[in-house]
Amino acid sequence: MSDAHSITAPPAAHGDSAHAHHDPDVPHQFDDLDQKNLTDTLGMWTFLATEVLFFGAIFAALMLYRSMYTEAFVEASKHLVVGIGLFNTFVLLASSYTVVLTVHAAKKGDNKQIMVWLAATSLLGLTFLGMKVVEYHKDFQENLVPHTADFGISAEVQKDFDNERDLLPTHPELWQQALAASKWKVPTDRAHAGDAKLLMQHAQLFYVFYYTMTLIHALHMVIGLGIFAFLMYRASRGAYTARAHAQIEICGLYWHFVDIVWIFLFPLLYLIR
Amino acid sequence: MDKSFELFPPHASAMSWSVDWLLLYMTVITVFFTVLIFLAIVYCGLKYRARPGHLAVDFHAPMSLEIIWSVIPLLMCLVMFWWGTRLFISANRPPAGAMKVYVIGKQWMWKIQHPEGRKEINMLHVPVGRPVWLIMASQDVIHDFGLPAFRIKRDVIPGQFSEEWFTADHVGEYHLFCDQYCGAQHAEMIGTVVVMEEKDYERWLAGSVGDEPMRQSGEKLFTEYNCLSCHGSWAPTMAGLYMSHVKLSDGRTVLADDAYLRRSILDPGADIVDGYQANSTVLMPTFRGTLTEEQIDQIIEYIKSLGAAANFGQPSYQPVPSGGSNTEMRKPGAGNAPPITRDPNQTVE
Amino acid sequence: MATYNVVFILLMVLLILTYYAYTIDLGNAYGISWNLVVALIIAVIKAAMVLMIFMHVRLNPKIVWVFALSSFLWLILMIAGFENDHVARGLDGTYAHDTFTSEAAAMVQAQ
Amino acid sequence: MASIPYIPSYTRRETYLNAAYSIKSWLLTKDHKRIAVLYILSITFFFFIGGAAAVMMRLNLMTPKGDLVLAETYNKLFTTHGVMMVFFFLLPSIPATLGNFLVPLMIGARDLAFPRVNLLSWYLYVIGGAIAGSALIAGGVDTGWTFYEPYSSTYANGWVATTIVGIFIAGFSSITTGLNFIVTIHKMRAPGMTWFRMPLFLWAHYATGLIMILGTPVVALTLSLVMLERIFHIGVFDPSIGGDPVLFQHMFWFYSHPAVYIMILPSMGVVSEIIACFTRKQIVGYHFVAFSSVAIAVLGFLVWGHHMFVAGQSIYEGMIFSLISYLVAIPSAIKVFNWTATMYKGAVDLRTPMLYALGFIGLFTLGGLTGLFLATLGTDMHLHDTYFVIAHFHYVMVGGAVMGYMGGIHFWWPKITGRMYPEWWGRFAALVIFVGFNLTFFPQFFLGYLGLPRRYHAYPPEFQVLNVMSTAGASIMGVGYILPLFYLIWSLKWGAIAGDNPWNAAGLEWTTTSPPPPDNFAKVPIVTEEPYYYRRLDAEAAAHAAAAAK
Repeated sequence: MSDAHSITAPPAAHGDSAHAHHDPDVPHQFDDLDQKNLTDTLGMWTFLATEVLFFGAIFAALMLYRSMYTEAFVEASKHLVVGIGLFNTFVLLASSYTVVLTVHAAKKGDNKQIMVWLAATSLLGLTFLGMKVVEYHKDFQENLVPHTADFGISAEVQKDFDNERDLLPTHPELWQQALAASKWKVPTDRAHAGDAKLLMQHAQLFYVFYYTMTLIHALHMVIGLGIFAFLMYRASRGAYTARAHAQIEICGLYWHFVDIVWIFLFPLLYLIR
Repeated sequence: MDKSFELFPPHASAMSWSVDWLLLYMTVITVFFTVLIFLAIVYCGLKYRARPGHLAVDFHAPMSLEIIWSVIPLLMCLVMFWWGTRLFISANRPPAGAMKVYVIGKQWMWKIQHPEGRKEINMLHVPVGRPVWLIMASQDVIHDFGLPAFRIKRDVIPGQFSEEWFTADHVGEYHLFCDQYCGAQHAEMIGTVVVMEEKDYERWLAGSVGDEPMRQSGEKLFTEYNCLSCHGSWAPTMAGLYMSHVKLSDGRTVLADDAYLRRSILDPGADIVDGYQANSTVLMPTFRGTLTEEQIDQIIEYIKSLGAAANFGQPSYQPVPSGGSNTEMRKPGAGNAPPITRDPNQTVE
Repeated sequence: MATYNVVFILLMVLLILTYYAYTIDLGNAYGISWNLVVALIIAVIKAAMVLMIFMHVRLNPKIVWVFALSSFLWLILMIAGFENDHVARGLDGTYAHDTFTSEAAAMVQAQ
Repeated sequence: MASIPYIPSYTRRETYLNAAYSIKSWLLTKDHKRIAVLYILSITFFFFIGGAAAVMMRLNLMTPKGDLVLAETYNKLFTTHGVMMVFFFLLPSIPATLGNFLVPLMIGARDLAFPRVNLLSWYLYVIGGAIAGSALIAGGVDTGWTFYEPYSSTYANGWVATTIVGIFIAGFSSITTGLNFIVTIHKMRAPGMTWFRMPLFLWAHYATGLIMILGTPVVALTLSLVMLERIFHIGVFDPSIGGDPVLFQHMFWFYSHPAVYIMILPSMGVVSEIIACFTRKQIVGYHFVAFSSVAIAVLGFLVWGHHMFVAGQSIYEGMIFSLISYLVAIPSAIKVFNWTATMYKGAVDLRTPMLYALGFIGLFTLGGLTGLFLATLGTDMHLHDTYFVIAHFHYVMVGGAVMGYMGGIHFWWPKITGRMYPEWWGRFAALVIFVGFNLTFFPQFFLGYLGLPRRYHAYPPEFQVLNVMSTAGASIMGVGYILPLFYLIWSLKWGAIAGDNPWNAAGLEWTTTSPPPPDNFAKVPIVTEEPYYYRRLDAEAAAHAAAAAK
């Protein structure tokens, strides 16, 4: 605010200027601390509304495709490790809890506790990301990757398929071999070339969603961790008082939101059947 | 199809009239309200213009007035909705026994196949009075099969079928437009709907073409299949091609004799002229099944008539530079990658 | 403080419940898997608890309630729009993913 | 007004302009007024880039063969025009300039709720504009501003991904602006400024803010999915692995239809202010006009499907969207009728802003009504993707949004700069723009009805007459838009000193000095009456005159 203040000397003629308070916690555009706090909270909620729609858009797309290609999505989702997802959900919920404790400490203006709980939160966040990396590594080893995921359909058959995409309906035998070799649990009556091809492609579609959504979510977590590092730095300078600690609460809201996103991601990606 | 300026598109089906009646109803409403508002503005602007001693008077429109000018437009709109929706549904329900015609959209041409097996490009021949049901798919991007004379259009989407149907009731030639932006030559993806008498249609299906000199009917085919849109501008010209030595992309040099011409028409991928890519979308489609043997000979005759190579011996032509022609297209080696390929190092970024 | 502990424990319970609901097959109805429905219901309950207690919506003035909920309402509108189109396209046959590969591939090949 | 003699006071007041002169004091300012000025400069720049592209297109379309530019150049031109005008001019046009300047002034606040965020939004806008602009100019993009799949992701040449990055960043500038408005209007109102004492300008901006925060993230995500598909070829919309291109259109229009209300609603707010001032009256049906803004914002979110009637969307969904589209037409009708009724028994003074406002009403009426043609299933299947759409859209956007922007700039010019613009030139330019505009776009209704598809670089010869008319109009309109550029700059130095309230207008922004001081108000204003108290102002003016006469 400093240079703002430097250019806001009121015309002397008009006597009292409404911004003349000198409370360091209150920027010049606000009248008092309550107005500032409520405004900041409302601002964060408005931002979260934006975030809801940001994630919501891709959720909507996922739901749509899921209802289009249920079978393929179920198959594809079976290849993910529910255990890791479960563990990560637990970790995130726990981190939400520690954030709550942080805010609780902030209410008392106890910068030490704030730092402790923020550290705990960051640790949990890092655990989550670490597990995610492990999981990605495993997925890549199993070749659960868009555009290359073949589910054991041999490379030659793939090539034939690419070359003779259009001949597909007329060359079912190619795909009979493919099915014989593949991990797909395709009911025999549906063991038809077109279906196998569709299943494979739609499964790849599922992995597009899996990576896009988890990566966007992970990105939000990284940002959150950055914010927490900043908060810890400020707390170490004893910046927060029982009176002024809105910053902590607001960043807490953000972290809770990231948590909520995962609460929905987990069943929609890992628990499809 | 060079028409003089006109203010109404031709009416070629019953649907075109019923759409225009609805348009008329809405136009009347539009004009009425627009004129009303303009007159009101002008009247108030003059009568109540600011002048010394004239003071404005505050007033509130009575609730009744507010309700009136909300409800009346609403009612008019509901009529439009009911009317328009009925039209749209009927335009989406092909009658039983309509003749199926398959359409494939491809950058940048319409490939059309008739149930009897006759194929055509950028032309749609239909009999008058018989409902035609178009089953459409796209090979690459979204196109749109628009028929202004029949007041219908429908996007053609890759990975899905689209349908539309119409019953032509006037013999004639009408525009066929691609209405959905589909890339560089979007504006070239236009063609003609030819509505014929039933018997002419039968003759056309049979592929017979009167008794005129082969060269002449070959020329007709050459224009009918839009060959000039490429071979007139960026693709190899036909002039002086016959009996010249053509250098091919794989290094071979072949003599452009009848056999070569025939092979190039039926299997364009076989001998790619030097400097053209085999995998590019703009590669000429095969005309196997599209042209009858008879017609192929006619086209070859036409090409012959364009003159034999002046300079025997050395390899012949390069693509003609096409100046400001609107059919300009990325030439091989012009730095521009061919538009269709998923090769990552193709995109400029 | 006590509330927070209780809520956290409840969240853990719900988490286990989520997994349990996944392990048993609840079957389908009208093409909708009951597992999905149950999983989503549990997720909504979890989210609501985090929203209301952890994020203190409960204690905030009405305007915050409105902001917190309106966005979800918008999201539901969007999903409804997309899904409705998908279902309706199935009904009125403007929608042909399944038939495409066979018939259209034949068309494409025929060219 | 003219009837009031203005005695300029030569005592140097501190204003937001003369508070500091260093470059830093501008580039790091947190003063909403300075940020508004920065925005005005930058959007003007992008406006003329987009305009230049439009002129090139119109010139090319003078001949059926389109002899001026190559097909690909033409496609890049209309993409440049669309992207620049939509994302970098129309979206921020009124909210980020007049809105930024006036929202705090009108509610009697010292600044927006989050001045830093406000500055950030300008930087996001400029960075996004620089990226997209450089991509469009260096490499060019030929997808059209709609980026339809799968063309944009797989088949298009050019710098699609770069452009999308630019739009993505600029999108967040739009979000932050909307966020600031909503929170500010909720929390920063001066004592006594109840919701129904707010000028309609604020209602309009509140509604706009709603759309900005709830819509923009969707398009941001959608476009980044396109970018992913283009760069890494992992496609959510890629038909070759079962993706649905129609879903892209759903997601795109879920934002991009409400986006046109982001463009038109603030303009409606501006028009309400101008009409009230130059008829010296309260707006008739204040509550109806206020609520219709919110109604448009909410209903506007439920009509996106009317862009897709023939695009593979289901018939039933089409029917639903068609019906709701009519519903959203009603609030617009209410506004138009109320504005017109306001002129009745008023004291109509045809100053430049009023000319623009009246132009807005007339052209918006025509534009809105022709929108019904496209919301009707039966007629849309003929008019969809033809020049009719172009004509309708430009009647609403240029005839509506831009007219409102120009009117607003003239109306508040004295408040922003402290100088008057030259009135005669103002009226002349307004007239030129009106004539040129109609000559440009009215023929396109017929072109569309005749079936000429949009985005055609060449066309069958029978369409030439109308196209030439349109091109002629475009050149006239171009002149009309360059005139203000010159006389407004001229007025900065030689314009008459405006005084605090040259129009003797109602509203808090006119109670402070002009240009306003850095903190807007010497003391927190206290609001005690409804907006548009012109009757009182005129009575006082009359009393003044009488006293002066004695």
